Amino acid sequence: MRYLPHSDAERAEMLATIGIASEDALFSAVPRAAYNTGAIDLPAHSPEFLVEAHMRALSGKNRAAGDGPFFVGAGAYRHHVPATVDHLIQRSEWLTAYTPYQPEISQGTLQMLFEFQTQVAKLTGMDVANASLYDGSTGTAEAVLMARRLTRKKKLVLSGGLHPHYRDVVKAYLKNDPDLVCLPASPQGQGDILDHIDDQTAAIVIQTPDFYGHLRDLQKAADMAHAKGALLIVVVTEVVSLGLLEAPGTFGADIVVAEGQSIGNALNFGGPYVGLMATRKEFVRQMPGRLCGETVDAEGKRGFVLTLSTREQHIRREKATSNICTNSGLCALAFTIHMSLLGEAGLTRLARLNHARAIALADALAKVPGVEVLNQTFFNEFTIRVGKPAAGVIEALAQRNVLAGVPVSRLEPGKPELENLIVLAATELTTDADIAALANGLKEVLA
Amino acid sequence: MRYLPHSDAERAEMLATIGIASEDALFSAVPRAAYNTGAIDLPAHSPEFLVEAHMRALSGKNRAAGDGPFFVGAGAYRHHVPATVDHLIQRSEWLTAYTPYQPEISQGTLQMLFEFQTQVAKLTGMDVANASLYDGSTGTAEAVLMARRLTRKKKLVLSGGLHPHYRDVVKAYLKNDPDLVCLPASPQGQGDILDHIDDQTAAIVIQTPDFYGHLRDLQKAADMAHAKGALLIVVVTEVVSLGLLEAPGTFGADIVVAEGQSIGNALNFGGPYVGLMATRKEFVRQMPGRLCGETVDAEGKRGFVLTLSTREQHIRREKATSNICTNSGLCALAFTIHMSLLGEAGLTRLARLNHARAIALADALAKVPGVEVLNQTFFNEFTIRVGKPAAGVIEALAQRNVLAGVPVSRLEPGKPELENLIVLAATELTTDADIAALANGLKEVLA
Amino acid sequence: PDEPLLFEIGDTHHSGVDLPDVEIDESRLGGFRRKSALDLAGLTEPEAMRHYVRLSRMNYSIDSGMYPLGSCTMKHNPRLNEKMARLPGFSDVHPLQPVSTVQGALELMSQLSHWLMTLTNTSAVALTPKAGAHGELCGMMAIHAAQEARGQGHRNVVLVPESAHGTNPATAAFLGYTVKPVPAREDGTVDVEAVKAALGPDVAAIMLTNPNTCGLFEPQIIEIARAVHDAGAFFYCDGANFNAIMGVVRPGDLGIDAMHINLHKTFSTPHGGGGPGAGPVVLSEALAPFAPVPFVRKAAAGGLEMVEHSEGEALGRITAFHGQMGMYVRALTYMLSHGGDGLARAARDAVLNANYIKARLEDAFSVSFPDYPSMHEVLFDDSSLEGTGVSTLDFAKALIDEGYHPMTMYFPLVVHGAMLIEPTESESKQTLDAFCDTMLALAADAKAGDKDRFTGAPTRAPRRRLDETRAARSPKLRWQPEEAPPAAAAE
Amino acid sequence: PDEPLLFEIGDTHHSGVDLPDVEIDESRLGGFRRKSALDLAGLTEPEAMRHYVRLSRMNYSIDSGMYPLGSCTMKHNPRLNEKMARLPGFSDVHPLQPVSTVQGALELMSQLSHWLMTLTNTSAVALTPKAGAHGELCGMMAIHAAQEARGQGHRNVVLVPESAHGTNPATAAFLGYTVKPVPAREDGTVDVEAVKAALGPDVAAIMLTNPNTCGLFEPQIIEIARAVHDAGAFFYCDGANFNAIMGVVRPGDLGIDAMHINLHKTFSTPHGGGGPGAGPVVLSEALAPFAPVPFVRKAAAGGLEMVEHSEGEALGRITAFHGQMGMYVRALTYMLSHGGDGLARAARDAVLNANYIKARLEDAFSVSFPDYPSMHEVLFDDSSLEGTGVSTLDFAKALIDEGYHPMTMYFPLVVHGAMLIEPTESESKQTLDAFCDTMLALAADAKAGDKDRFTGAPTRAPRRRLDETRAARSPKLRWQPEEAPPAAAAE
Repeated sequence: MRYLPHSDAERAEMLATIGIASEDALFSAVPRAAYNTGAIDLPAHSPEFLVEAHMRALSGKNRAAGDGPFFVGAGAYRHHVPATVDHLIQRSEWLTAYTPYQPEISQGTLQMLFEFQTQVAKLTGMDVANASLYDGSTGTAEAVLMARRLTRKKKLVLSGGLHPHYRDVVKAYLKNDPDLVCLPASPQGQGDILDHIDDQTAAIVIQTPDFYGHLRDLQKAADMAHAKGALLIVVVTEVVSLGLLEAPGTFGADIVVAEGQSIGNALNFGGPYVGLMATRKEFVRQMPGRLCGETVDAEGKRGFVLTLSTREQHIRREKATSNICTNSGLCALAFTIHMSLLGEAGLTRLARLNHARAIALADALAKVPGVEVLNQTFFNEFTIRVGKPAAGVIEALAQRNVLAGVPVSRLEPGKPELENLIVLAATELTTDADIAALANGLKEVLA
Repeated sequence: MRYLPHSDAERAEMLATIGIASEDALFSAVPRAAYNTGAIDLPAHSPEFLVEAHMRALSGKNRAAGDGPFFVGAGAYRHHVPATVDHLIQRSEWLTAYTPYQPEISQGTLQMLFEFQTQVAKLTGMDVANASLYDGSTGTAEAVLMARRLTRKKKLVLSGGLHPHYRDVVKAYLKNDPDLVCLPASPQGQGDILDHIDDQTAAIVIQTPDFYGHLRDLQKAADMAHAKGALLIVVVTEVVSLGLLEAPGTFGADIVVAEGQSIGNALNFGGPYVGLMATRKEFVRQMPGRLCGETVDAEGKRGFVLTLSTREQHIRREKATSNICTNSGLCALAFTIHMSLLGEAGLTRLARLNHARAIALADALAKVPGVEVLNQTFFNEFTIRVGKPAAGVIEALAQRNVLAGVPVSRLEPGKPELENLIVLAATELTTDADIAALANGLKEVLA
Repeated sequence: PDEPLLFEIGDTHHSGVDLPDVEIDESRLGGFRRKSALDLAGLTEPEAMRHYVRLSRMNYSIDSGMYPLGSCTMKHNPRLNEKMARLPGFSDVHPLQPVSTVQGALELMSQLSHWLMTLTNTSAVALTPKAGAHGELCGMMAIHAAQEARGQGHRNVVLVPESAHGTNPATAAFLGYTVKPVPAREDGTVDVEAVKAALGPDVAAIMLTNPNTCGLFEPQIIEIARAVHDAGAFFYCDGANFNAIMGVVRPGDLGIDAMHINLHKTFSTPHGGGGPGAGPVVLSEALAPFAPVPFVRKAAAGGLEMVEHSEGEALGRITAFHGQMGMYVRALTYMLSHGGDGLARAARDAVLNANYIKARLEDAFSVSFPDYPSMHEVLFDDSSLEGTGVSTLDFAKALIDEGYHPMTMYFPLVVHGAMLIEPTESESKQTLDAFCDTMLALAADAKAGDKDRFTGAPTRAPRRRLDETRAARSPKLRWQPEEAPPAAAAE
Repeated sequence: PDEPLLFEIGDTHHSGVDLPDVEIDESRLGGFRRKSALDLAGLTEPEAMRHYVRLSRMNYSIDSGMYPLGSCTMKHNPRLNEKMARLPGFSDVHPLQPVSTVQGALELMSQLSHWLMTLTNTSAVALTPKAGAHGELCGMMAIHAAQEARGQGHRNVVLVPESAHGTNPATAAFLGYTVKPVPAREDGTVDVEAVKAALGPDVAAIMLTNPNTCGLFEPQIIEIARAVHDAGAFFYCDGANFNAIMGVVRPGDLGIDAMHINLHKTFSTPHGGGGPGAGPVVLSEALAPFAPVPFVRKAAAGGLEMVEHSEGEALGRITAFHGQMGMYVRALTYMLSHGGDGLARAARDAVLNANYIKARLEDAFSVSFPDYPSMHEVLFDDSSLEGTGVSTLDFAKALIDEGYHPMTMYFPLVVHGAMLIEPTESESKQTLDAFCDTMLALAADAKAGDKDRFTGAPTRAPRRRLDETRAARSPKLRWQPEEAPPAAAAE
């Protein structure tokens, strides 16, 4: 077996050194009834080329995004990732390294995390960022719990523009806590959250661009929240938007959570992704997750370490700020490298290009009979209303090899007012031919 | 431009340091008529995602071997290469290193070459091997020139079983030298070369398995050649065969040349491949190409260097054994890693599996009406005669998505006796379904 | 040589991408166009390549050496898995594409679930947890939901042995449970009587690791499970150490109700410098109805469908989308490569390796719990270093100078100066011998009084010991440009 | 730490592949089944991974640092090129598949040819040469064929300047030509009068490098070409230094007849520790009919076809199959990325960088030929080291300790103790400055008499200086097991 270095002769030698006659003796503590020495009802080991054939066959049953026109977004976005990024993250010293608890031999990972934290802080306009969370959705749940710790208040208000999955994750984390107020879906971008802020409120959660693509006014929200002693938590699912839109920190956000997948990471059918979290300096000791900090070594040389770990489970156990341990280190690396390649100049251009492609898409779809574009404002994603239930329209377009976006009903089932809505995204990879294929397809399907 | 680190401001600073006002001054030696400062009639620079789209479109116009039944061999073979191999050769320190002329910082490449030389020597049953040549065909040309230097005789006899391309390369290298005797094609494996050995003969060149798949008797050839003071040069185009067939060195070969592509290297539409060359210890100073040797450093530690370079062009210039400089270092690395993964146990199994698949193929085709299998002996490749011109049969099968082998007429045009012959190969990747598809296809096409 | 920070190499004008500079009409931006500077440094491609290659060379990694890191299962990461995860049909697929266009992905999830359930003899598996700790959260949420459904939502205590990973009490507390410790016996195992004594009508569950963090298989585990169930509680098993028993012992046969499986430990998805991981949770029949969404099931119309919304009492959704698909691909590739026979062989080799190290080191180091064979890791305490002036930390740092990653130190907390060594099945006898030789030589040096080489270690790493106190006292968590020197005072 | 040889780690029973052990019937082997032992050591996958990762870490590489290696053009290797070369439509395609199934490959070759001909203003291109020296062979074979066709097959002399790469005279001699040297002028360039004097009815061709190996553009090149043609000879140009002028000067405009282009230098296909390269040869109208097969042309029936057999007087075939497809993909990807504008910019930056280094170092080092601006590389001799006891070699080895690959040493042969520095366009100003600072500091140290740090260098590399004499005196070219110690003599 190609991954197992021992020959049988070596195994026998080792048993002799241990002083036992058979491996079975090593399992003597296992209750006999539960100890299996026979065959398992699973296939036997297999040559690499047969495993590869099996996996290729499975892969071949999926329609890859690149196989045709593609407009699916809603929290995960198809961007071009430079080949350099994926090459570098596969380097042994990045891919097969452990968590950098031994800083003397982990300076590569640690310095990268320090760069990552700096990039995230700059992007969001916040003081500090952590070294990553799992993804944007769990990050949002962590953020509301952090807000409760900071404010020692309970009430949480989630905007109707928050990604429905994110809302559902918060609900699950809070076990249907009655202090959690989830506002109804707001596909027109209507902002009613301000009415719900009161003295009991720990935090309000606003996503911008929101799930339906609308840009939300953070300034007013921040002012209102702060006036009542509540925190403003801002969620961003398309981090490329920060290349064109004002940073949440500029408006006074207290915690910013973002899904970082768009930079450096493939769609991967939903994961692994990378959660970004940034906050004010004074809140850092209530932040969940790892933090990398600068220090010096015994010779006075600059170096980096994981720090403030008294917030973490491996030190504080049941008093930790979160139970998170393994995070998204390699995805954060991909993010950092891609962001380094972009720089301000590249990210700005990328964001403008995305916006321009979305405008082209919106303008083209607005001309299709039976299609109404709901958005006045958007970045690279918006919502349309069509004359039929969206799920069927999407399926019919998929049969034409056009992946036309997400029917809102898939995430919000059983809500007739949302049934005919489709959320669509464009990116730098969206071509004019793609747009024409969608417009033509929609014409046919809606006819 | 993403590969060019200077900003315009930096360029200006550098010009100032140089003390000139414009870059044009750096090109003052260029005749003005030939100095272009304007646009070139070529496309402008392009984003990575557009370049990628362009290349994917071209790639998509080729039928990859893995896209269906595939039996093409004739000097290049489709084998499974473990993912580890391709991963490792892309590591920066292998991929982007220079020729190891500075041994202190090139011990990785040098030790690998020493391992490669050892593997090649063992495989071929010879004393020593060099650090690679371009491929098997140019290696064959180098070998005959080496034989002339060693024997100080002129006449060379090439077997009718030698790969026609290899024969053509030797002819070109020798500029149609009248002392070069190329025996007529011998698709039945008939061995007539022994009749051509005389006292003027520098070397005879025999390929086994030969171009038509037959296994040739090296012992008799070696004995005859040596009796006349000639050398036996053995050519192997399918190096996997050495896992099952006796090593040429055992029979007394003087120089062994092989195409090493089968181990570690993809088909790549013909290149890059890797030429192997091995010989007797006493012939080493007439061998072309680089050699890596063991030595010690100033502290007595074992280390490796390029050695015997007085044979080479960068030292000896017009007195060198060859003009070769850049060779196939990275392909040799791929070979070495794959061979290390195989080891004797793996190579033996691989060779047996190839042979077994070829037997299954031959037995299935022998049952197809109108197909005659010419070979009594073969390793993983053999020749069939069909009732129609082979080129049309191959094309008709290609339309059915079966790549059925190589029509001999493609390499030997204008020879009616070869017109209906097809050379086919099977490897470990050949499935029963592939064989059935070919047999059925042949039945239809030949009907 | 030191590598500067990217902000010290690049600037806002450099970029390693070429993109057209399109003009945009701001009318759709509603006045929210960015006015503040991004101030993000960029690097051209050659600069970025060299920067991240050079940085990487300051890291230790599995591919460059052994990680005898107890409880972390740092095994070989096959590159076939990486290659498969990058097939466009897996990597370039969106989680919200129509289900009809992702049948291969659903099939893969279904196959992975089958392997996990077969290896554990359980009834369901929740694939979505993003890592081990997230799996714990998921399992405990399912237990909470099940207790609620039984009308036992008031049970607010979770039993956790002292030797547990920190994530166990942290998870329980995160969900609002009170953590009640269970003491260990002298021999390093959990006493069924102690568990029985701690159980009561307020106990929702026990969280127990098996094999435990001392590297021992809990001999009374079946009795413990029975006691827990008899008391109306559930048995959550921390599966971090599943590598010791996969293919050999099925946790379902021991009576566990929920267990997360770290795909990035047991099934070799790479650790990546701290993630991403994946922590699917297998569930007993009793807990299966409470699994989170989404999950895959056969569709009535043929093919597979994905259930994305909870019905009834299930716990809902614990992450957006469908979990760590990239890790599923790697783990299934790994499983298919090994096969059932190979997984069992791997577990046995992992255990063999740990016991071989134990046998070779036991004269020079103090085995904490010698009564049982070790499973896949062996625990030493620092009593053999007593009087040498060398601490566990010093000893571990000296290992760095010898070319090894240190073992796990000071964990588990139940012994003094713990050194927990887990070789995994990936290490050859040659490597194990070299490691043991080094350990013995270091032990001899420590006893010989050569204290400085330990307290001063490491000296051959990219850095000497780092000042962690300073880092925590005035945290510097992001790069800031050097402040300009104050202008000279005007005359 | 030292890494053993694979033969010292593995053995014939270990293997890193899983393959079924099929029984075979020997009837088709004609008695040639292997009886001798292969004796090939195998490694399991984790062992192989670690072995070749560890070995690699003993190499210098572009990705880890600058290569100021004159005449070698060690520039950045974009990973996009590697990714594209691995698309199955390029990598998993057999050279002898029906031409109808490889139209994309033919199109790619056709596009690459177009770029090369446009950049050089030539009429044809032979893609198949496997490397630069093979390109020289190809070009000189074409010249030979053309001379034969003219009835001038007796011309048996080739003129080669003393500063030429070794491959030039070696190639000419390999083909049976007599090599006649052409002296250089004091200023480092070739004198048209000297060429004229050497030309005669026996001269088949001149082989000349431009920009030449002293880093200078030959100012009289057009006159030289005219003289060569007037004498009935051909002008072969060594294109190793094309990086200095691509997009700026078209060699066809200078009168060259044939020139190879090192795709692994100018167009960035990676050097790979010594290859593979690719050396397509562009040909003038006069030589185009003598190009080797195969080549691609438009088919009468539409699409592209491949001409695989020579007609008339062409030189035939210089390699099996169609050449270095893998390199074609990389080079075309690189060209498309840069575009025509980017290639010219790259050439200009390469020249700028060399002249910047020259400007920064000229006070401390002796510029050999100061009369002309340097092109993409700058040549120093060792007169500035005179009296220091430090040789060019010592100086270069000291650079290793500072983290740099040495410059090219002792080449070209026309100056004493040559140091030839070529930064390429890939290096940033920051890197160039750091390199120049290091060079200046070393020069100061040499002059200050700190001889030992040079003669003893390197001390920080994986090895100290190696004993090359010993290696050559009794060559040890393969591994052999240590001989068993002789048995003790019987009493």
